[in-house]
Amino acid sequence: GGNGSSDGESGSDGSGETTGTGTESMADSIVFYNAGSLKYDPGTEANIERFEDETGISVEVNEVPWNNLKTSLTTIWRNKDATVDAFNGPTWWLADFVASDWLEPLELGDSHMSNFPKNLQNLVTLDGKTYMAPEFGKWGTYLYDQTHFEEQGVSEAPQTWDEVVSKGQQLKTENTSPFAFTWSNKSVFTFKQFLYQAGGQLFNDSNEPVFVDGGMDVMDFFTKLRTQDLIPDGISSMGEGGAGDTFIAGQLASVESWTPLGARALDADGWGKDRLASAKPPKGPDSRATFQDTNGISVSAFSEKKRAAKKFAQFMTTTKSSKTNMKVEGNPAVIPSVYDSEEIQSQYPSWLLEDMKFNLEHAKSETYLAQPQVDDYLAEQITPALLGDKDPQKALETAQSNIERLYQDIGLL
Amino acid sequence: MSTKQSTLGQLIAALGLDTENEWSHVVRERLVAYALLGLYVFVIWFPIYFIFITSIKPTSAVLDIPISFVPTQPTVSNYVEIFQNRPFELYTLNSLIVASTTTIICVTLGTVTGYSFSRYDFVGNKTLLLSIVGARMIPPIALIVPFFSIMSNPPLVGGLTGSLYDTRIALILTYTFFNLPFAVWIMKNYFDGVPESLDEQARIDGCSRWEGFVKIILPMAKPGIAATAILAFIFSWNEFVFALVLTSSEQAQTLPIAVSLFVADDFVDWAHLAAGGMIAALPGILFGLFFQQYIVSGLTQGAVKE
Amino acid sequence: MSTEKQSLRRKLDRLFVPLTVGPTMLWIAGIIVYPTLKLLWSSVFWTNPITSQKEFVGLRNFKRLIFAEGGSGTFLGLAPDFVSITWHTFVYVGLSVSISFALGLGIALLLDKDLKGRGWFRTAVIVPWILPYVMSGLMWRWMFNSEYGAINGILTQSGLLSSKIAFFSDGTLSMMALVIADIWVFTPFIIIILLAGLQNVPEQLYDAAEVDGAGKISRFVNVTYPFLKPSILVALTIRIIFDIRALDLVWVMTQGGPGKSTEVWASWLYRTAQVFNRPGEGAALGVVLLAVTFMIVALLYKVFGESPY
Amino acid sequence: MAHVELNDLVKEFDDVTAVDGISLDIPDESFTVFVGPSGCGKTTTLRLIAGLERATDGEISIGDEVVNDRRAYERDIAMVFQNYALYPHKTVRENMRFGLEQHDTPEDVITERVTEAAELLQIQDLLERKPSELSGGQQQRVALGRAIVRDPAVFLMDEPLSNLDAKLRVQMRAELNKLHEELSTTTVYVTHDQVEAMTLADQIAVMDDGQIQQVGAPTHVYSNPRNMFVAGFLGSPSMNFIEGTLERDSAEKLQLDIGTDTHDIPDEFADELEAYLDDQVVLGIRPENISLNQDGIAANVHPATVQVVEPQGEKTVLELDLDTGQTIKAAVDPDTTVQMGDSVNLRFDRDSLQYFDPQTGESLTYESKSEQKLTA
Amino acid sequence: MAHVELNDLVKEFDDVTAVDGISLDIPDESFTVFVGPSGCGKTTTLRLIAGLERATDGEISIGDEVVNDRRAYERDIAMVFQNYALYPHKTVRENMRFGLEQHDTPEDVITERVTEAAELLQIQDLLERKPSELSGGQQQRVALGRAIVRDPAVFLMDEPLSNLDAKLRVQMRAELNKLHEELSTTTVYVTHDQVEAMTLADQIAVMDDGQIQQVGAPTHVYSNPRNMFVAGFLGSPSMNFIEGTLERDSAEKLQLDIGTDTHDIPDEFADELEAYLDDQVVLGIRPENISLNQDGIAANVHPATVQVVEPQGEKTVLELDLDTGQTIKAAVDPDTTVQMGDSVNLRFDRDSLQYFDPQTGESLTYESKSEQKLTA
Ligand SMILES: Nc1ncnc2c1ncn2[C@@H]1O[C@H](COP(=O)(O)OP(=O)(O)OP(=O)(O)O)[C@@H](O)[C@H]1O
Ligand SMILES: Nc1ncnc2c1ncn2[C@@H]1O[C@H](COP(=O)(O)OP(=O)(O)OP(=O)(O)O)[C@@H](O)[C@H]1O
Ligand SMILES: [Mg+2]
Ligand SMILES: [Mg+2]
Repeated sequence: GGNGSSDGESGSDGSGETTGTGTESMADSIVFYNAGSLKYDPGTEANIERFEDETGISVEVNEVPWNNLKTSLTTIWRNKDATVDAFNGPTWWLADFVASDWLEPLELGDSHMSNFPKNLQNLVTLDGKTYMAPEFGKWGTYLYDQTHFEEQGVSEAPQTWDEVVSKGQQLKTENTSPFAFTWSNKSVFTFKQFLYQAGGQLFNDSNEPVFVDGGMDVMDFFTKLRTQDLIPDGISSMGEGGAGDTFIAGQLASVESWTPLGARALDADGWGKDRLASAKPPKGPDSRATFQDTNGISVSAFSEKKRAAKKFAQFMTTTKSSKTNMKVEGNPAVIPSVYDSEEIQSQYPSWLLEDMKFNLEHAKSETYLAQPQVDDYLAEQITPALLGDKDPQKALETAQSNIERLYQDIGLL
Repeated sequence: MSTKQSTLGQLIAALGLDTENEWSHVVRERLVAYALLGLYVFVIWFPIYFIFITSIKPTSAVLDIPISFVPTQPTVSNYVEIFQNRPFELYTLNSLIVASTTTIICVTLGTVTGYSFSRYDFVGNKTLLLSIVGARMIPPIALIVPFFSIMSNPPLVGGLTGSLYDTRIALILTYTFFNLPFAVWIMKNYFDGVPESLDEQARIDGCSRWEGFVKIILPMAKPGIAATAILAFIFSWNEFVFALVLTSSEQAQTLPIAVSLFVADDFVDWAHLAAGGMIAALPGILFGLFFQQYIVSGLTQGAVKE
Repeated sequence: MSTEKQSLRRKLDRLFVPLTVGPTMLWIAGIIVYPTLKLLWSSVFWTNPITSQKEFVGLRNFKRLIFAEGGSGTFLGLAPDFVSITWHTFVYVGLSVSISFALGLGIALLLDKDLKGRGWFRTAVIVPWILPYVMSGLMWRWMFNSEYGAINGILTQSGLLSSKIAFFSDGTLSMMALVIADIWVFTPFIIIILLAGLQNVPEQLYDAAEVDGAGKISRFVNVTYPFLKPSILVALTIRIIFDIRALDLVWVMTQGGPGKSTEVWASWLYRTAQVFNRPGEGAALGVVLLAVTFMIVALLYKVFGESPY
Repeated sequence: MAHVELNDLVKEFDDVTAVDGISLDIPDESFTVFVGPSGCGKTTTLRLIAGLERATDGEISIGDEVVNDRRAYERDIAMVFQNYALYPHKTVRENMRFGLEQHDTPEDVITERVTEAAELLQIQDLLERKPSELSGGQQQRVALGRAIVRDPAVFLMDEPLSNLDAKLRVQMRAELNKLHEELSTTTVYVTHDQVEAMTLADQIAVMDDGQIQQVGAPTHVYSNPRNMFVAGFLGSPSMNFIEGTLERDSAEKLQLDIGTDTHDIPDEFADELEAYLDDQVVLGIRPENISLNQDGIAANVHPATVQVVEPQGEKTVLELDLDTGQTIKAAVDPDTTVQMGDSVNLRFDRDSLQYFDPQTGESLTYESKSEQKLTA
Repeated sequence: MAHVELNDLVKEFDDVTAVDGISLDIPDESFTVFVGPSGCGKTTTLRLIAGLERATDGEISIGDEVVNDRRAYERDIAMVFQNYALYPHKTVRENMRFGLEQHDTPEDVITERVTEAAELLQIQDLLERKPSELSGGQQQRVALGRAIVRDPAVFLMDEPLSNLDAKLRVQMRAELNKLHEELSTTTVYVTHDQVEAMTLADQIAVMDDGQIQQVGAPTHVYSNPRNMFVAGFLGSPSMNFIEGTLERDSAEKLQLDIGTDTHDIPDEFADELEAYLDDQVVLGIRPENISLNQDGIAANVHPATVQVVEPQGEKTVLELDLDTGQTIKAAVDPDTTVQMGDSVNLRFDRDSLQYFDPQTGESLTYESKSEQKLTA
């Protein structure tokens, strides 16, 4: 839909505007907090331009470094401040924000929401209300260096965890490690992805942490990788940039990275369509699920321009916007139909699109309360465990009991 | 050959290294000093150099191994790309205004107050001084929320409407709060070293406290003032967390924010980051070079050395 | 001069102390009274991060942070986090302050010499401090990069090392990287403060000491040091206060990682108060930090506090 | 122009009483010199007058106004500090100009006065230098110059010539004298140089231990000291004191028994000394009032042996052992031919004798001598 | 113990030549005194010997070793600075101990020497004070004490007594003399006090403008100056110079035509002066060598009018106008009765006459007088 004039009477936002109700007149500008620089978000940038053109509402973009966006928002909202109208952030922030009453339900309507796959719809819906419009996807894609594979006589990407181990032996050379993970410096993300593949989850429906059993499968897998030297040294510190850099430097045979690494690799010296290849994530004991790290747009409960902000959230997540975003930036669309469109098909190799779409539909995630601290409790135990410095079972149990206590503390259990 | 020697000779003379006119131990000490300083400067400038050559490497060459420490195909493309998208002049201007205003306020108040603390034994002198120093021991991060709330609510005074959020004034106020106590304290300690007999002479010459302070003591306190000014300036210049929380647009954001924007979430584009970093560093470096004579003379002049 | 003017001058003179001290005290009162109270006040409340409800809890926040909840088998019953983070802070602050102080003192003494071109040296030496900390942190992250960093480059390409070091995957090495970056950034501060202080040393006393038979070291101890003491006090105090609560470098370079091996008080406080959204415990940490800083400063005062006269 | 009055002035530092109840009238246009041993409180007194120290007790008035609570800059004084206190960052010229600028003196007057003073002090060539580039005496002259360019109510000068050579000092002394004659500014001056004190002063105040021992015209104080302290302090080498018992000789005249020798008391003092008959009395005689009687033994001479011959240029000082065992000094003509070991006879100038009570140190002849002078 | 040799020593500051080619032998165990006008380079010379300044040119040896490149602390000297340079943060005691500690003196020796010196300098009660709590003279004594506790190869003292009162100064002078007799440490001493110079010195070096004008035993230099500068510099009031034309009188004897009056040249100088017949010659006569001839006009007297009578205690200085118009000074007995305006006849002591070439300032009678002394 390109016709933005349907409710476009651009009423000036009067000074006596009151908050809270949906009957206010439409503001002619909003403040949007973007995680990081738009320079690195050309897709979002393009969509914002379209929004301004089509609605006449100007968007003041405030670029906040990713690491600090949550702090900024928390500070602002703890003061019940109207500084920010809308922001863009990951789904896993939602639970805390909603619990604190800092977000406004979006009321996007079923027709809009039904564009997204079911798992994603669930993720952004709490207590039956939608709090975030999914904008673009982030999840792991299994990328590999085809040339290296061929040189080592491996013709096909590993399909299962076991194959990762067995083929890993073949792929290993003096300068090259067989396997690395994108989420590696966020060991929690890595852990979650493999936990889902192993069929586990962090919390059950009554907020009880229940990851020890599934977690042990993950730990076993990792211990194998580590003891057999199939992952590089210092894995715990290799951020996405690091893993990506190493991959492009030819020192990794395969990597699970979020998709832009593909685009980067295609541009890099000595790389090309022949060398780069992708595959679906290796199947764990349960599934090939990858970790869902989707970004979306939410509206502040303290905004004084909620109508315009909600309109913005909706506009930025339409099929068209999603397509634009993917076209301009290579961000994976969160709407399956986009992958089938001709423009996209002509731009990206079909094997890549196929894997992306697969991931979109099979990705898993959870939203849970006190996320940063839960993740912290997890990280502090599993990082040494992953590095082999701590007994995995004990680490997981400690983490679980710490989290249990945290939840009791804040009254969830 | 002969000209070479004579230029070398000139250099040696200019550096005060000729044994003809100088004590041999002085020359020896100078040589050692030059060597040590040279080494130190080399070492501390190496990272800056490395960032610089990273910034003029083509994006792809950044990840070449072995690492080249001399750029083979220098390019300005990283800079061009960055500059096209960034209002660096605004960030720089904001930084300059915020840092210099803070500096002026802190140095002015810090100097006069420090002087009084040093010279006059008024009631509560010690207690007040201690509380000033103590005040600055509170870790600012613990105060982000209260500060935000002060700045985002309309000010109590002045009948102004509208909040100070996202204005340079908010930053200036915050930074003076942080810097002033130190300014007072540094200056107090500095004035302690300026002989009181000069105050007395000024008084005999017909100066009131104010005049004696301004005309005699201030010129002698230049090194201390310079040090304080640099401290206040650089602190404000570099402050990040409060700038982040208290500003949201180019009308008040400062260079540290600009730099941090180069850090994308999920991967670091080192070439562009390096270029951005260099640009962010440039005002500082230029500032340093431009003011070097003032910094240096400020730090040495007026010296009370007899 | 008219008598009117004279009496004004007189009045102004009598008001010298109030006029010079008053405004500053008022100005500063804003950060003594209000924030201190705010900090103390907040530290005895507990805010549910989910419901944002406040609850008065007395000293519970302190107890939780400092003493292990179970208290089983930990050192003195202290919380393991408290012990390890305190140790990290101690290592981080202790190493970087002492090394940068020694370095800064040395350089300041060199720069105080009558050298041609010392102006340029001074500027060159100050520059690291002028760069935004964020930029410096990133720069050092790049320097220590496990693949493309200059340090690994130099070490491997010169043949000193056969394989590269992943600095940020090892707690000790990460701490070392932080300390190096911190020294790099803050040594200029020491240099500047000490350089200014050195200007107050009367030249003639060096003469007297030399005649008394004092060599270099003795001249430093007996002439330079007494006059430098106030500046040393300033330099060390400010440096320690800044470092104990310095967040920028740690946050940019390691975020306290890997694991929590470089977590220091500052990042702990930030994490607790801002990331975990637990202002009460953050404030309690702030109070602890305040107390510790105060103790350190009191100690410094004791050691260096006397002025030369 | 102003007269200065000190009333029971006291200044205590922690546990030292530097000035211990001084009362003194310093008349308008007078030139008052303070002398006294090192540490007796001269500088402190000057600083009290200047307003640089707060009096612990007592009152200071300048020109009829009590100024205890006036600030130094309101007292309109110029001062030369004992340790110069030059502004290290200003040139000599700027040092000298500064006080004038402070008093809104017109530019041309400033230039003129500075030039004049510089010439007078022979520092014209040094005007652009910084104090650190000057010799000790040059610095002292700048300090002096800084004061004399001013036109204050009172000059305070603390040993302003102590670092100058004799010749320059004589010149400067003359210049200060001239200056004082021209301007008649009330001046309070501290010096340890007796010649300076004698030649410059209208009145001289001898201090000891925070107190004033005697005030008066210089020659009067010199020739008629009130007590042994003053007598001994003024004059170099200082007055000889010879203790003895007062008795009557065969002719019933008073004489002092000084061991193996006796000394006849001049008749004019007989009345005052009468009361001390059979008591201890101290005879005081200045070295320059002792001469060598080379004509053989006569009346009223004292035999002695030369111990040390110290030629000092314009005079020669002899250290002599009286036959009674006491050691005294005599200042004699430089072309004297006496040598160590010579036996000589000493003649005491009978007009210059002084007698003191050894217990109190008070002069026994002060009153009568003062009268004598008056009638003479 | 060491002798010190200065060879063509030059010291230039930017555009000032403070020391301009000094050669001097300072024998072991000698007491050498530098005198000279303010700014003539005395302090600089001392600092060169101490090693605090680097010689621009020339050589310094201490005890046969060239020390130009030796640092001050390697030279084993003790120095009293003109401006004291006390350590403000150390107490008096610590100030005095410091130099000894630097030389690894045993604790008991340190204690003993400091106690002794403090007593000698009368600062026992001040040992625990900081310099800022001392009077000027007290500070100076501490500075002196800091040096004398040491046992160095050479003592350098820069006006160490300038801020002391006459009495204390005489005592200190005596103490220094005794000290030097006991220890025989080579001492170089700067003073502007002539009495100090005359009484302390084995040899005296008169400096002017960075150069040494004359070196010799004090009495010799005083009574037999090499040139007009030295003659005029030593002595206070300084030597009178009377210029005239040398001619023959009726008896064919040499006489000086000084305007309306004449002066007969003593016979012993006839030979030297012969060459200056009909030329200008300057007659030098010290004030103390002029006496009042009160017995009426006789030969070789000069009529004059008293202009100023300046009593200075131990002597009285007269300023007189000769009938020829020249002004001269005479130092006479303090009990003189002459008054301003009196006409008097002056008698010049014929043994003390000096004659100078007015162009070069050189003494014309230096050689013959030196011989005379030798033979006498
Ligand atoms: N650091 C300096 N820079 C330039 N000129 C100097 C410096 N030190 C001394 N002088 C000059 O050198 C000359 C000699 O100085 P010096 O201190 O030796 O004199 P002095 O004989 O000790 O004089 P006084 O008796 O006044 O102390 C003086 O004219 C002085 O101004
Ligand atoms: N700030 C001070 N604190 C303590 N005692 C002091 C202080 N200033 C001076 N005194 C003491 O007071 C006494 C008088 O000092 P003052 O300076 O007036 O002496 P002075 O007569 O000027 O001596 P001099 O001739 O040595 O300069 C001395 O004993 C001195 O030690
Ligand atoms: Mg004094
Ligand atoms: Mg001198």
